[in-house]
Amino acid sequence: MKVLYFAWLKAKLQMNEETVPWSKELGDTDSLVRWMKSRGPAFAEVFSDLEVVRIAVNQEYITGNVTLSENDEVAFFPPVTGG
Amino acid sequence: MKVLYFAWLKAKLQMNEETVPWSKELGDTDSLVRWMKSRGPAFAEVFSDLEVVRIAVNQEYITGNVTLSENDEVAFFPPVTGG
Amino acid sequence: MIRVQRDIFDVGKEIDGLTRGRTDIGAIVSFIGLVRDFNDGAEVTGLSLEHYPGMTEKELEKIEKEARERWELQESLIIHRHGDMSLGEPIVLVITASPHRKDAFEAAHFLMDWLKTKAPFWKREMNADGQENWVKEREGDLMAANRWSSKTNERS
Amino acid sequence: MIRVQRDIFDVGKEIDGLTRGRTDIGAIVSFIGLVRDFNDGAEVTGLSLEHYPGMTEKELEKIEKEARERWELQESLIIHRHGDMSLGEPIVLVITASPHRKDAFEAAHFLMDWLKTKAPFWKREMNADGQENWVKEREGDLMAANRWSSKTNERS
Repeated sequence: MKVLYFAWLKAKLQMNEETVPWSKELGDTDSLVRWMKSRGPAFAEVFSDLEVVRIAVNQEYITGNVTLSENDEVAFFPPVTGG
Repeated sequence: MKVLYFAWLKAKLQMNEETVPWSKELGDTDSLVRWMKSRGPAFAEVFSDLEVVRIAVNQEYITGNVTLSENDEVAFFPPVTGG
Repeated sequence: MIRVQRDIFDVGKEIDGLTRGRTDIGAIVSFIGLVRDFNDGAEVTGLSLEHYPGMTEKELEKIEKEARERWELQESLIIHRHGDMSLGEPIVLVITASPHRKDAFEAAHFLMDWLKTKAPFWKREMNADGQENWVKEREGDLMAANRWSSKTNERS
Repeated sequence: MIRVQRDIFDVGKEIDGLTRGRTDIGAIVSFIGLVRDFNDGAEVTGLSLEHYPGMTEKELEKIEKEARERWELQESLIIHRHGDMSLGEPIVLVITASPHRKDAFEAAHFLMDWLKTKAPFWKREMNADGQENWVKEREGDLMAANRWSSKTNERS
């Protein structure tokens, strides 16, 4: 799976994109977020308050838990502030 | 008094401006309108339906009866349609 | 600022003139009203606008003043043309500039709605038969103007 | 039509490109959002806008489609810039063209309100101390967007 980070999430994680191998254990967005939190202090901090993290799967906003598959693009970013 | 006509009132009366000598008998807008109606068929027609005639005295809209004096500018015109 | 003129105006130039070099403006709204080829279902071939010189300027100034009292505006401009106009030509321009988009949007909408029912302009349309008709007052315009008649800037 | 670009745009040129040669348009509304020198009481010296290429375009297209379903629009355009911007520079442009001014005004206001809460752009402000801050979501923007959430085009 392709995972993208934007804005302050990208800055804090010092990473804008990575590939996360799909597995049954990372088969939905809830599992992916749980795994993210376990990856170290920066990740734990970024994903500590999910109120300020938006999730898009294949460039569509999602809410709730969504099933993921091998070729999905998952993006994590803060509430948008354009315009 | 200077009297002005605009839009279809001007076209029907074939006149855009005239001077009407002030007199006690034409001392307010109601009297002036009554006198206008008596001036002939074109005037009678133009002032027959006061719902579609707006009046301004010294370039301010008026409603109801307003006292007139020698140097006033009175204008008669239809509802506005600019913009 | 208000202007009554025969000449066509250039929106880009007017916006630029009003706001160039400023860094405190967050939102600019412009409205352009144009000569349409149809009105009330009839084909229109041209338009002529008569107005009441003197009173026109006074009314536009009053409307602008009202908008600047009701909304937080840094700049505002109303340009209204008179005389003969061809299809597709601009008739009226309203520009509002504010720190906030809501103020800029609402003030511009208000300016147009009030101008439509208060500024002494009269449209004469030429139609395809070569006839000329004075445009009639619209019920919808009166309703649109009355929407703003309360003194708050919140819509009901 | 939507465009996401680094370059500055020219409002006059964009309006002209959208409407030139047409005689069926009665009303054109444009909105320009600019880089302001103050935000939340702090002095701002510059702005950088990040976005999500691909998703940005999709979201803008959805928002435009929604506007065109809700209001009678003949043309619409959204241009949003990304990258570094100086004070006073334009960030976003929305243009709507309609036979009716109400549709043009409301659709443009709607486009801006929805874009603000849905299009994946993020602002980073540079302030006078040389610090950079990611701009925070505004409660007011959420409320403005929610105003349009019912499927009718009448406001409550």
